Amino acid sequence: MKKQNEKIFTILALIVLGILVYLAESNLDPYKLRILNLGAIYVTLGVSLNLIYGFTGQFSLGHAGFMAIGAYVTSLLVLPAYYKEMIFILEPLVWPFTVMHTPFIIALLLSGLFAAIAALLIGLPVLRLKGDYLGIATLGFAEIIRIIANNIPQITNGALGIKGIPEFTNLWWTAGVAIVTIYIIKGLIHSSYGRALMAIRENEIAAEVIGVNLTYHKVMSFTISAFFAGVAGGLFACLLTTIDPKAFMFVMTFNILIVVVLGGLGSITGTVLAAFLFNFSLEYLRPIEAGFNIGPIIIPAIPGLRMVSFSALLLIVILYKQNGLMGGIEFSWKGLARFIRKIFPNKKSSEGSSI
Amino acid sequence: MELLNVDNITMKFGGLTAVGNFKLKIVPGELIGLIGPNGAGKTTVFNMITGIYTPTINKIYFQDRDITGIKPDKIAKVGIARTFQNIRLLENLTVIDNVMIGFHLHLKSNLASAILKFPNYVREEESIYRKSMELLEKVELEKYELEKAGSLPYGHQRKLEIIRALATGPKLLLLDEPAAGMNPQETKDLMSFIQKIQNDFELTILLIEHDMKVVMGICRRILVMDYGITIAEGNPAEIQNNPEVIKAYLGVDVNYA
Amino acid sequence: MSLHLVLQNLANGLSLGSLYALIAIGYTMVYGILRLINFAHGEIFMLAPYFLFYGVLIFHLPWWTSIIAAIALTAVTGMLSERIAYRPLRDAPRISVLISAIGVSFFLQNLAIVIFTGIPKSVHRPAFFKRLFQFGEIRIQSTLFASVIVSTIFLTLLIYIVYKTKTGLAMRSISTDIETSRLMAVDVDKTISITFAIGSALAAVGGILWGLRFPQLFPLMGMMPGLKAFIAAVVGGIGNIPGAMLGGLLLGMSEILFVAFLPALSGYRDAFIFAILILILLLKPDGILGKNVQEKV
Amino acid sequence: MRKSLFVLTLAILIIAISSVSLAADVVKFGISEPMTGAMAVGGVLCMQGYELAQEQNPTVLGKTVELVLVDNKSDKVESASAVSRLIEKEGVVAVFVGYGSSCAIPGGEVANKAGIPMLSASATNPLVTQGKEYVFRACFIDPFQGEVMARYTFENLGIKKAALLVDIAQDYSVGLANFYKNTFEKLGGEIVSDMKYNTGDQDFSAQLSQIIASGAEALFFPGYFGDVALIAIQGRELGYTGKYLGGDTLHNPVLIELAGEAAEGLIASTFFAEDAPVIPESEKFVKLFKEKYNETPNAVSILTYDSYNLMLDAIERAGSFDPVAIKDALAATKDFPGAGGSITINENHDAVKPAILVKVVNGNFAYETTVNP
Repeated sequence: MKKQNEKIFTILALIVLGILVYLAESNLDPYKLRILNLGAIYVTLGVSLNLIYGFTGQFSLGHAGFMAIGAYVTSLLVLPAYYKEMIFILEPLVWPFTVMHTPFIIALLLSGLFAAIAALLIGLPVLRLKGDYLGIATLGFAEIIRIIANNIPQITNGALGIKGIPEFTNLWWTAGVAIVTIYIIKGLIHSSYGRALMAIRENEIAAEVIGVNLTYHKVMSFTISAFFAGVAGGLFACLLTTIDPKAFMFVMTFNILIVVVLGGLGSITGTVLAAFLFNFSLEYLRPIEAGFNIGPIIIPAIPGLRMVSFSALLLIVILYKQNGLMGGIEFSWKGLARFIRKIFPNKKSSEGSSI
Repeated sequence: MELLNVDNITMKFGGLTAVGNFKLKIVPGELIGLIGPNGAGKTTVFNMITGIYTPTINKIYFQDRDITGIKPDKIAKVGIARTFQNIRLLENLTVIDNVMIGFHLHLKSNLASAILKFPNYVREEESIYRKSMELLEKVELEKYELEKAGSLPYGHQRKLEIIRALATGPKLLLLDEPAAGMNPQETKDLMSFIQKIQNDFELTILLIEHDMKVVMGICRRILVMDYGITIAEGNPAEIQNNPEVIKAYLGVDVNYA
Repeated sequence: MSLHLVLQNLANGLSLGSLYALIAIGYTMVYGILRLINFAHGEIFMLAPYFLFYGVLIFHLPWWTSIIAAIALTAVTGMLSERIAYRPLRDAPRISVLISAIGVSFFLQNLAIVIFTGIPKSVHRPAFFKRLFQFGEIRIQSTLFASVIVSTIFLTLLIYIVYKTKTGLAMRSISTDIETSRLMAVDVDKTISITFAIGSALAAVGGILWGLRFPQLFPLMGMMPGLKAFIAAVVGGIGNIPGAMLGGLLLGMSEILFVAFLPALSGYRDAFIFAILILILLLKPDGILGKNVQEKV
Repeated sequence: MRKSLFVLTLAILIIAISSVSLAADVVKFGISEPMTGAMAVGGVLCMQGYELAQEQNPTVLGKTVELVLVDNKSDKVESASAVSRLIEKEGVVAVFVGYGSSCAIPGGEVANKAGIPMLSASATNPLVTQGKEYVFRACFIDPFQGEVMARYTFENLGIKKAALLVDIAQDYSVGLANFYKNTFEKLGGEIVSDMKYNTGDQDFSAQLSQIIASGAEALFFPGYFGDVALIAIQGRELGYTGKYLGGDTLHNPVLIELAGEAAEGLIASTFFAEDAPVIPESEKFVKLFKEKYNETPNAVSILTYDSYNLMLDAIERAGSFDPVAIKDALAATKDFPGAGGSITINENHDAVKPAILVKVVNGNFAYETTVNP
């Protein structure tokens, strides 16, 4: 398969995706769209976490914190002025937030930017730490961000959270951001800088001795990862239309981590699959706890059963698929072609030459 | 002017002196051997030169520049490359990636142009790829280009690690027991390979080795360490006849006849 | 601030800290040996007082029988969780084990919700544990004495087990190198099982004392104590048993004193704890009592 | 063994997904309540009221009412999804998010956008109905509740120094404490200590020591009853002798069970008290409730009971299941005879109702007084 052909296929796939998004937006009900949107936001979150953890090998548990920053920045920038006056009932919103207002796209970019700045400030000291220590330190920072959000009602409205955020988020946005994220992070990984990141993951000392500046590359990866987490946070806020600090507990980070590991560390394809699978299964397990009949046996509604089954499913998958669904393998047109040839061996010669 | 001037450095871990008053001056073009029993402090010397450890006392100069306490990546940038006793390849990356990563420190394109694949980056990447393939061809590993580095046989891994060090464009190359685990034929090939790259790349080489055949065969000057201090220095013949060396080292566990 | 308020807060801190210490010891044991952040530790901790509660209330067992049964059951649960969710992943990437631990944590938490419902349950404390000791104006709950005594006993016992018994030797060898231990004919699976049993039993004791100190049970009650205990273990030097104890005491004390001295910032209580954690990690990454292990190059 | 486990899980999944019941002549009421999570007990109490009401009045406009419950896990994200699911997937004609403002607010956003009437039984935060055409509530709001409690503290109890212990992670708690503080200070009282905690905290000794040292005669702690029970116990252990005061979430028999003796004398504002002098509907409700559940009724159940009946009444007044008509009928509600007192919906879509104060006496809530708006 030639490079040129791959490009054509990718463009075709994007067009098909565009048509699918169009069909989904015009035909599906808001409930299904919400699940798809969440799935796409999780793609952005998962792929960005995969960059710092899967590709750079730095165990970061701070994603919920960066999301929170992004969510608040976007909310404050797109919230209509009369809403700002109305909802801040504890303490009035402080200047300049009262007057700031930007279009959605600028708000998203600024969300990413602020999250990235936070990551830069946090990353410089803590990225010296390794392994679990780094994990717990970043988790600590995320929690600190959340606790601060609880304690500064003049900016975040405290526990009351921000309501009435315009519902800008739709599939065009979430899928679009997810694709841009994938494009940029893929571009990064398949570059000299990406090799440096993977070198750090493989062997820090070797990487350093070959001339890879550990601090620069780790912080760069962490910052880019946080940027997209921040953007995802902005999308998240404009999907839910209401946010408060509780939405960004460390359980949120765990969910993203589960997506990344389920998909397979270092596999973007896997993350994409797992992101949707995760959100679908959470939703489609709902009937389990609503009570149902198996023939004559009536199972009463048991609250909590959904999460029990979900965690059991998670355990089963992780026990049987230790390297995740994709096991670190990446989708490629070449791989697809090989796969098709394997399924239809008789068409081998003709397919082989045309693709 | 000497290329490297290790000025009487000492390295202490807690109360233990791993290396004491180590002195070494290397002029360009030399190929020097560093030998001594296990635990003599040879690798610690390498670690200090390459910035992994900072000497407790005194300084190291490279081309008259003080490089003491500088981070390893900066030291690689000024032109010192090394290999490791226990090979440190990027095992899950391909062979070609392992070599190409060596060129990263000289990359001119910025992050944005690398991510967005601007023409200047694509050109640079292509040139890095070509140079890496040339290096691989030198050690006849080009056919393993897309294999995972960790899956290569041991001898190939050693060569790959040396190639990777060369990719950083060093003036001084530190080799830490390159012949470890090789059979006699491989060792022989290695010796000629080391001499070849020294000529081809105009390198200065400092070599730690246990295999006396290698050291005596290719080094003009040899340093012997024991218990962290230099106990002898000289040409192969002098070293072989040095009673101190024989007592400390040669008599103990090595028969190189 | 008046002296008696300072003393009262010191007592409060000691009381909370000694409970953290007990949980942290169990945490650090498991971490020390498997290098696994056992996120399910908090849930194991939560189960014990529930078992106790049901033993006393449903099965009408006497207190002491019930306590022993609860500890035993919790230890078995801990061992089972290891057997089912961690052992098959012995050779898998470490992150898979961590996710597995998160899975076990979610599972136990929600199972508890299904079985015990989300409604908090009160703990009917025996008379002794309701008693208060008054020294002047300072009031101390009897659980403080209980937890200080119990944690000291367990600390001694554990140090004995780890440093003086064959099992302890096996544990220490596994913590250094699991592969080599296998080659040296150490029964790795059995030793890890024992470690989990001991760690879970400690969580159980911690959970029961916690339930007596804060007489209320709910399925999410283990989440924050679990996280705090882990922080305590890290602060003290992970894998280090006296370190965990010290870390726990320190953490409890600083939480209380932070609120006591800066009451206006009481909303930042947990943030302060995380800040301490990060600071200690940056200044002394291996914890207060941890050994500084330099990577061999 | 592992394989069979896998198959079993799969089988359960398939059965669960495929068992969807369908019936004609049914109209669905969607309920999203916290059945799990931090507020789980509230969800259970809510369901008691809905189910009792449905049993009593199972039909409207000739159709049978079916209650469809989706758990929102005490979580606002889940709450939005749950309401969305009820509307889009279940096709409900009305939505009930009875418990917890933090769940009612995002649920209300979704319902309002979809144009489906929503009625919240006991979410007291002002933001629940604010600016939402389709969202109503069957209870009073926090500013009123906070004001009532502050007045009661200052005027009836004659207390000039009060302390606050606020759950900083709960909008309900933060909001109510704020309204209490404003009124109390306006009246001339002093808040001598304003301490914070986080939902799920179990140790309050530091905050309480501080409060005791500040010389507060009353402690207002508007949290969820689980946390409050622990605070009450620890406060008494540390030697606090003043009054305990709180909001409607405390009017819950579980609180007394959890706090035991420490709850004695605690005063809470609420919507209904069994022994309060109210209308005949109350008596009927109390009798029915005791028959069905063998428990003393609580304020939350009575409000969900009322909100179900109010919705039925609105549909009947509207004469159709058209959401716009139902919404208009709800907005026009005047003197609806609810079991927990008559309900009039004001222009903000909030119920205008008196507040009732109850006090824990001998392990039971006893009627203390009524405060009219």
